[in-house]
Amino acid sequence: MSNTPPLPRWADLILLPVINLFVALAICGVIIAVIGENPFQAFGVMIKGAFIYPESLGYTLYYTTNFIFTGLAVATAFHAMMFNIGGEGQAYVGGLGAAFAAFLVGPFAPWFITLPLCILGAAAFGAFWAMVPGYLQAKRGSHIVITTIMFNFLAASLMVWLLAGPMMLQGQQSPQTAIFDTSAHLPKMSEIFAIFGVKIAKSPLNISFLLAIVALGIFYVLIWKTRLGYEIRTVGKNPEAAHYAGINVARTIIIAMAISGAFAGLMATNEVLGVHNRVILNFTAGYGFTGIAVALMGRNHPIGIFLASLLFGVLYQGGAELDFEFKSITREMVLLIQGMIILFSGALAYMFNPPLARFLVRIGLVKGVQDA
Amino acid sequence: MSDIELKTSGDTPARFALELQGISKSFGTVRANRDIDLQVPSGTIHGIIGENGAGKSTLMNILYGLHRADAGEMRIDGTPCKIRSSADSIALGIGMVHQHFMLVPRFSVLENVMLGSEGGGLLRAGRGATLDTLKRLGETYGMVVDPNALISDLNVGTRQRVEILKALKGGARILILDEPTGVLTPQETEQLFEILKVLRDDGVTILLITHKLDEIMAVTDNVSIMRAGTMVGHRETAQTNAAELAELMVGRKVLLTVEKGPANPTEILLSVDNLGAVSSRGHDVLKDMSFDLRGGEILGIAGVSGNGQTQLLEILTGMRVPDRGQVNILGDKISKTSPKNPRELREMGLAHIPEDRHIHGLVLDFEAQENVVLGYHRDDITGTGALIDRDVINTHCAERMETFDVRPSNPALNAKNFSGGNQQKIVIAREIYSNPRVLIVGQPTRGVDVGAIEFIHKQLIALRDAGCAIVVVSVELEEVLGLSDRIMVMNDGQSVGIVDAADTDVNQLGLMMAGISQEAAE
Amino acid sequence: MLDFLLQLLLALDATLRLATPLILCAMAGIFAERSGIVDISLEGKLLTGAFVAAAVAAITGSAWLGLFAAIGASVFMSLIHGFACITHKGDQVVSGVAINILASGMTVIAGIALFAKGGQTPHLPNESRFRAIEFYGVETLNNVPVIGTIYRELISGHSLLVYLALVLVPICAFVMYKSRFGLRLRAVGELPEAVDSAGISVTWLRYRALIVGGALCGIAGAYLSISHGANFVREMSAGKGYIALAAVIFGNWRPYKALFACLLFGFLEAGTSRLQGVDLPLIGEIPIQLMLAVPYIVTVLLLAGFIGRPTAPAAIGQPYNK
Amino acid sequence: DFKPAVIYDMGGKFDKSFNEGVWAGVKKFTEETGVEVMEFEVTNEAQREQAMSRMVQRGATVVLGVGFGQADAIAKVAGENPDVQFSIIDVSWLDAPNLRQYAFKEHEGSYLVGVAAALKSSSAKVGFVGGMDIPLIRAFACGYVQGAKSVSADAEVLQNMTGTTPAAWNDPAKGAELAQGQIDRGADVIYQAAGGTGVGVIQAAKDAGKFSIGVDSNQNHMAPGSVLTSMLKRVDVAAYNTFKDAMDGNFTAGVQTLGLAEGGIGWALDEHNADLITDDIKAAIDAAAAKITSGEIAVHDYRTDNTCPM
Ligand SMILES: Nc1ncnc2c1ncn2[C@@H]1O[C@H](COP(=O)(O)OP(=O)(O)OP(=O)(O)O)[C@@H](O)[C@H]1O
Ligand SMILES: Nc1ncnc2c1ncn2[C@@H]1O[C@H](COP(=O)(O)OP(=O)(O)OP(=O)(O)O)[C@@H](O)[C@H]1O
Ligand SMILES: [Mg+2]
Ligand SMILES: [Mg+2]
Repeated sequence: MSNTPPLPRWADLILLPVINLFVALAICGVIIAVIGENPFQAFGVMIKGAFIYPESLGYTLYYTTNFIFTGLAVATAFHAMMFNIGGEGQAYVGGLGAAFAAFLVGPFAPWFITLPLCILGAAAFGAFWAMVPGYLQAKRGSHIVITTIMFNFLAASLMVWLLAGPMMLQGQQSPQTAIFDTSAHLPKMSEIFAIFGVKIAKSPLNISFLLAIVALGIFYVLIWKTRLGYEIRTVGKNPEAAHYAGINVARTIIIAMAISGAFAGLMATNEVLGVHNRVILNFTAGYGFTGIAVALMGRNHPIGIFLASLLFGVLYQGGAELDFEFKSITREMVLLIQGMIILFSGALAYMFNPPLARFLVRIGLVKGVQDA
Repeated sequence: MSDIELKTSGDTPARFALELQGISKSFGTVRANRDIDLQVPSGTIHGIIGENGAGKSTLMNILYGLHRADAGEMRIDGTPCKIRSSADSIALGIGMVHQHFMLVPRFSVLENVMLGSEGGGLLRAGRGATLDTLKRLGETYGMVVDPNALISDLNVGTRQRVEILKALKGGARILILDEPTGVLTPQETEQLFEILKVLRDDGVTILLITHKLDEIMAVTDNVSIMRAGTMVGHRETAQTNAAELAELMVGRKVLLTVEKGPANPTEILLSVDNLGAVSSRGHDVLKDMSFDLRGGEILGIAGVSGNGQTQLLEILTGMRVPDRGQVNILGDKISKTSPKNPRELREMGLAHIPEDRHIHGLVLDFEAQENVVLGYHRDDITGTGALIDRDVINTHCAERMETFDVRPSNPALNAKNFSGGNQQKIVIAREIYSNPRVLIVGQPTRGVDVGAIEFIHKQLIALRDAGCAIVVVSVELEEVLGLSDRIMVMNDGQSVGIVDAADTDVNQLGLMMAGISQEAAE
Repeated sequence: MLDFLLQLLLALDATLRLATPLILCAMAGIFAERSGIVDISLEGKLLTGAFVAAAVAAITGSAWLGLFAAIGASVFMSLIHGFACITHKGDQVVSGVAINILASGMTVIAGIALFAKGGQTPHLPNESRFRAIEFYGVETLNNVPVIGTIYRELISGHSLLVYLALVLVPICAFVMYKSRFGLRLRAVGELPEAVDSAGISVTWLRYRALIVGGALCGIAGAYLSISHGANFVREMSAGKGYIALAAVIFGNWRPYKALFACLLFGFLEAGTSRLQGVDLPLIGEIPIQLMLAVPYIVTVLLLAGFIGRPTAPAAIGQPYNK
Repeated sequence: DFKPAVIYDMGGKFDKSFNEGVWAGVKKFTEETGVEVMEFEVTNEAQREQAMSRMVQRGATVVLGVGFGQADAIAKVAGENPDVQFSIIDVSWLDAPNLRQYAFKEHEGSYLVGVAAALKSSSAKVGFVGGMDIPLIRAFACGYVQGAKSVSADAEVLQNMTGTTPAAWNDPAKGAELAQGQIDRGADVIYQAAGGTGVGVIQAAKDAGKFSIGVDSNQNHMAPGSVLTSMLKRVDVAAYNTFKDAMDGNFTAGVQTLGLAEGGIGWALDEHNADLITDDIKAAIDAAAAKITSGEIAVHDYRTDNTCPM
C-alpha cells in the first residue's frame, strides 16, 4: 500500500489496535450468538470475570505476569533475529533452578537471602537452557528453531524424571516436589496489602507481578539504551554490518539467547515461588508458546508486550468465567474465541490500516501528499 | 512540452516510441514524480539524468508497471495504453534492467532468464528455446555467459549482462536501463555501449539512466534532466555539454575534475608485506601483495572488480584474517597468528568506508543517527554514561548531516529512506569524523550523483592534506586517476605494478588491469 | 541375531507409518516456506484435516469422501493464513498461532455438536477407512528367505496413504525443480521483486503454494484419523506439525532431504519405543524418560555435528510490498 | 439448600478415562434426583483452586474434585470453608474434617485383567501401554504384571510409556505404534492406561487381530471381539455416592478406600466380550478376586514404596 499516507503514531499505536480488537470481539459475538447465548451478556461476564469480581483482577494480572516474562523472552531473542520457541522448556527448567535454591538454602537462610537466590536460580537455569541452542546456532549453525523445540522436549523428559522420581514428595501421588520452606515463598499481593491494612481478595497474584514490570523496564533499557542492546539489534538487523562494526556476532547471539532464556526462566518465580511454592508437573501449561504471540502482537516493544500480556490475561481469566457461567460455552469455545482475537487483532492487525489512513486524510486529521 | 527539437533516428520525421504526459507519483507523503512529461523518439538512445532521489527510478518503474502512477498518461508508438503490471509492459515490448539486480542468487543463469517465460508447464519445454535465444543474443551482441553458472558465482559485470539478456529475451522494442554502469568497469561499460548502439541500429528504443555525464555524452542522442521529482529540461546531446547538464541537474555550477595540490608524504603508516588470502573454496584470491603507504598520500587501487581488491580491503580493516604475510599498521601488526578485529583497528586510528554501503556500511532499518555511531557505539559519541544518550547522538548526527549536507537532514529517518548518494554521505561523514590516521575506502562514489561526488572527493583530499594515509579502491578509472597520488593496479589477486598518478593514463591502466605488466604497457 | 534383524525390519516398518504424517506435512511446509511464508500452522491444518476426515467418513461411511473433505477443510485453513499474511501482510507466525488455536477449539466444538461424544468421532468400520494393502505375490514370495519377509513386512501391507506420501515426495521435488510453478515458487521465496518484474503475480503465486500445502496437510490429517487410526481424538495431532516443521529446516527446505529427516525422526521414535525397558548389552536398562528423550538428543547432536548451516529462503517471513 | 459441584481435571470430562467415569456418575445422580450439578473443566494449575472457591462462592454445598492434581487446592479451599463439604478422588493422604477422600486399589483390578491377559495369551507375552511414567500408572502396570505372573511365572510383560508432555495422553497414533511394537515382539494381549492414547492401542490390537484391555470405564464396546475386558475403576460410584450422601445428610469425612471388596474396582463382562472370556478364564478371574477380597492374595501397590516386586 505504498501510496497510502503513513498513520500518525497515536493512530497506529492506539486507534488501530482498538478497532482491531473491536472487530475481533464482533466476530466472537457472532459465534456466541450462533451457539445461542447473548453476546453482550457474555462479554459482560467476561469483563466482570476479568476485572470486577473480587479476586478476578488478581487472576488476570497473575496470568499477565506469566505472559510478560515469556513474551519478553521471545522479544529479546527476536531483536537478535533469533526465533526462540523454547520459552516453554526454559521456564520449566527455570522452576528447577528456583527449587534447587529453595531446597539448598531455604531451610537455613532468611527470606531476604533465599528469595533472591531462588529468583537468580530460575533466571540462571532458564538462561542456560537457552544458551545451549544459542551456542549451537552461533558456532555450529544448528537452526535455533529446531534446537529450541528439541530442548522443550528434553526439558519435559528431565522434569518428569525428576518430579516422578528423585525429587518427588513421598507419601502422595502427584509428581511434584515438597513444599518449599516459607523463606522461599514470594508474598501474595493480598498478604502485602494486608500489612498496610488494605484488604483485597485472595488470588495467586504475587510480588512477581512487580518483578515482571521491572523486567519490562530492564528490557527497554537493555535493548534501546545500552551498548549491548545496540549490538544485539545490529546483529539482528544486519549481521554483516555488525561484523564490519567490530561486533562479535556469535558472542552477541549467545548473550541475547541467554538473556532471553533468563526472562523465560523468571516465569517460574510466578508459578513456582509465588503460587505453588513447589515444582509441579507441567506448571508451564503452554505459557511459553503463548509468549510468541504476545511478543509479536506487542511488536517486541515493552509497552506492546504489556498490553498484549494483559489482553491474554483477560482472555484466560475472563474466558474461564465464560466457561463457568454458561453451560453451553465450553473451554473449547473459549479457545476458539482466543484464536479469533489473536487472528483479528494480531495477524490481521494491518487490515484496516489503509482505509483508516485514507479516512484520517479525508477528515483532515492527517496531512496528505506533500513535495519530496 | 519540450523546449527544443529532439534528434530523431535518421531523417524520418519524429516518431515517438514513448510519450509520457503529466505523470505523478507519491510514496506516502513523498512526491517522487510531479507532472512529468517525456517524449522519446523511436530508435534513439535517450539519457535521463538527475541527482540521487530525483525520481528517475520511480518514473521508470511506473513505465515498466512496477508502480502505478497516481496521474498521467502514456502512449507507446502513439497509441495510448494503460500499464497495470510488468506483465502489461512486457507484452507491450518493454524490457527493463533495474538499478538493483533482479536476479535470484541461488538460481542458474538459465533459470533466471527463463523466469516468466518458461514456455510451458514444464521447464523442459522452454529450456531448449531459451538456450537458443541466449546463444543468439550472445553472438549478436557479444554477451556470452554460461547458462548453467550460478548467479552467486558471477561477478557484477556478468550479472549485468544476464540482466540485459533477460530484458532482451522477449525481443523488447523499448529497453530501460536504470544505472546499468554503476557497477561496471570501464571496459565493461565500453562493451555495454557497443551493445546499445547495435540495438539502436536494430530499431530498439533505449532509455539510459546514469549519473556519469561522460557516458551521456558518449552514447545518447537526447537527454532529459530531472530534479526533485520534476523534469527540468530536455536537450539534444550534440547541442549540450557535461557542464551544462551538471548545472541543470544539481541547480548550481559543479567542478567535474578533482582539484588537488601536490602531496607531501610523511612517515610510513601502513605497510603490507607478502599478504596472501585463500577463499573458502580454496583458491588463492590474494597473492604476495606488498606495498607501503605514507601519511598524507592517497594510494589508488585500480582493477576489474573481483581481482582481490575486496579481500585486500577486508584484511586491512580486520574483517578477514590473512592466510599469509602480514600488515604493519600504525606501528602494530596483523597476521594469521596475531589477528586484529575491526574494533581494535578503529581504536588504533583506522577508518573504513566499505565497498557496499547496503551490506556493510549501514543498517538500513536503523535511523540515521544510529548509523552514525555504527562501529563507534562504544565511544563517547554515544554519551559518556553507562547508557546510550540519545540526545548526544542526535546532536552529533545533526551536526554531521549539516557538514556533509545530507538531505533530508533528519537524524530520525531510517537509513533506507535516503537515496543512494545521501546514504553514502552518511557513511563517509561517520568514518571521517574520527579523523583517522589511516583511511580505507572502497568505491567512494558508486551510484552517487555528480554534486555529491564533487563533495566526497573534496573531503578525501582534505583528509589527505591533514596527513592521513588513504587507500582508495574504485572501478572508476577517472576517479582513481583524479584522486590518487600513486596507483596500484591489481589483477588476479596480484599487484601488476604501482605507477605515479601524474605520469600514467587510462590506456596504460586499462592494459595493466588486463594483466599486462607496467613496462609492456608503456 | 535373525530375530534382531526381523525386529529391525519391523522397526523400519513402523518408521514408515510414523513418518507418513510428518512427510506429508513437511512437503506442505516446503511449499509454503519456499514461497517465502513461514508456516507454523501445519499443526492446526493437520488437526483440522484429521477431524473433518473422521467426521465425514463417519457420516457418509466413505473414506474417500473423508479424504477429500479433509483436503478441502485444511485448504480453507491455508486460505485464512494467506488472507492474513499475503493479502494483509500480517505477521506470519501470529497468524499460524491463531490458526493452531482455532483448530484445537473448532474440532472439539464441532465434534461435540455432531456426535456428542466429547469431541471424539465414532469408531469407523474398516470399510470406511484406508486399510493396509496386501501386495500381489506376498504369499508366493513368503517362503523365499530374506526377500519374502522384507516384501511382506516392509514393502507390502501399508495403507494407500502411506504409499501416496512416499510417491508425493519425488512428485514434489519434480514440481519444485522441473516445473514452471516450481521455478516461480522458489524464485518468489528468494526475491519476490524478480518475480514481480517478470510479470508474475507474487500474491497469487504464494496463495497457490499455501493451497498445495493445505491439501497435503489434509491428506496427513486423514491418515491420522481414518487410516492409521479409526476415529478422531481431541488434540490428536500431538505436535506432529511442529516436528514436521523441524524436518523442513533439518532438510534445508529440500524435498528429499526433508524426507530423510522425517524418516529419521520416525525411526528414532520407533526404535527407542521398542527399546523401552529392554536390557541392552553393556548399557543395561535405560531409564524410560531418557529413552523417550533419545530422538531429540540425537537430532540435536546431528544438527550440531553433521548438518551444515541451513540456508533459508532469502525472503522468508517478509510480506512483499513494492 | 443443597447445591453440588464437580471440578474435572485437565483431561476434561470426555477423556475416555476416569474424568469421563465421574461424569457418568454425575449424570446418573442428576437423572435420579433431578438436581443439576455445577461443572468445570480446568485448563491450568491455577484454575483448580480458583474453580473450587468460585463454586463455593456460587453457593455450592458439596464440591467434588477429580484427580490427585487437585489435592493441594482442595486441602486449601476445604480449610477455608469448614461448613462446605468436599470430596476428592484418587487422594488418601490429606486430612480435613469436611473432606472425603476416595482411594482406589487399581492394582487389584489390574491384577485381575493381568490374569485374564496371561490366560488369553497364546504366546505367554502380554503388553502394557501407559501414558506417562508416573506412580499412578506404574501402579496399574505393577498390578497387571503380578496378575500375569501369577498365571505362569515365565509370562513376559512388555511395557511402554507414551511420552513426557501432556500430549502423551492424547496421542492415539503413538499409542497404536507402541501397541504394534509390542505385537511385533510377540505380545497378543495389551492393557492400556493412557487416556486418549489408549484409543490407538485398542485400534491397533483390533487391526492386528489381537486383544486389548480397557481401563477405568467399560471400554469393551470400542472394539467388540477385540477388547478382552476392561479394568473398571468405579469413580462413577464415588461421584454418585458423594452427592447422594451429601443430599441425604449422610456425608462423612475421611478416606474411603475402594477395592474389589468394596466393589469400587472390577472387571467388565458384557455382550461385547462374552465369547472372548471362556469359562475357565472367568473361573480363574473369579478365583483370584475371591482370594484378593479374602486377603489370601495381597497385591502389592507400587505407590506404597515406589517399587514393583516383579
Ligand atoms: N518504495 C518507496 N517508498 C517510499 N519512498 C520511495 C520509494 N521509492 C522511492 N522513494 C522516494 O522517492 C524519491 C525518488 O526515488 P528514486 O529511487 O526514483 O530516485 P532516483 O532518481 O532513482 O535516485 P538514485 O539516483 O539514487 O537512484 C526518493 O526521495 C525516494 O526516497
Ligand atoms: N534440477 C533438479 N532437477 C531434478 N531434481 C532436482 C533438481 N535439483 C534438486 N533436485 C532434487 O531435489 C533434491 C534437493 O535438491 P537440491 O539439494 O539440489 O536443492 P537445490 O536445487 O540445491 O535447492 P536450492 O535451489 O535451494 O539450492 C535433490 O536430492 C534432487 O534429487
Ligand atoms: Mg534510482
Ligand atoms: Mg542448490
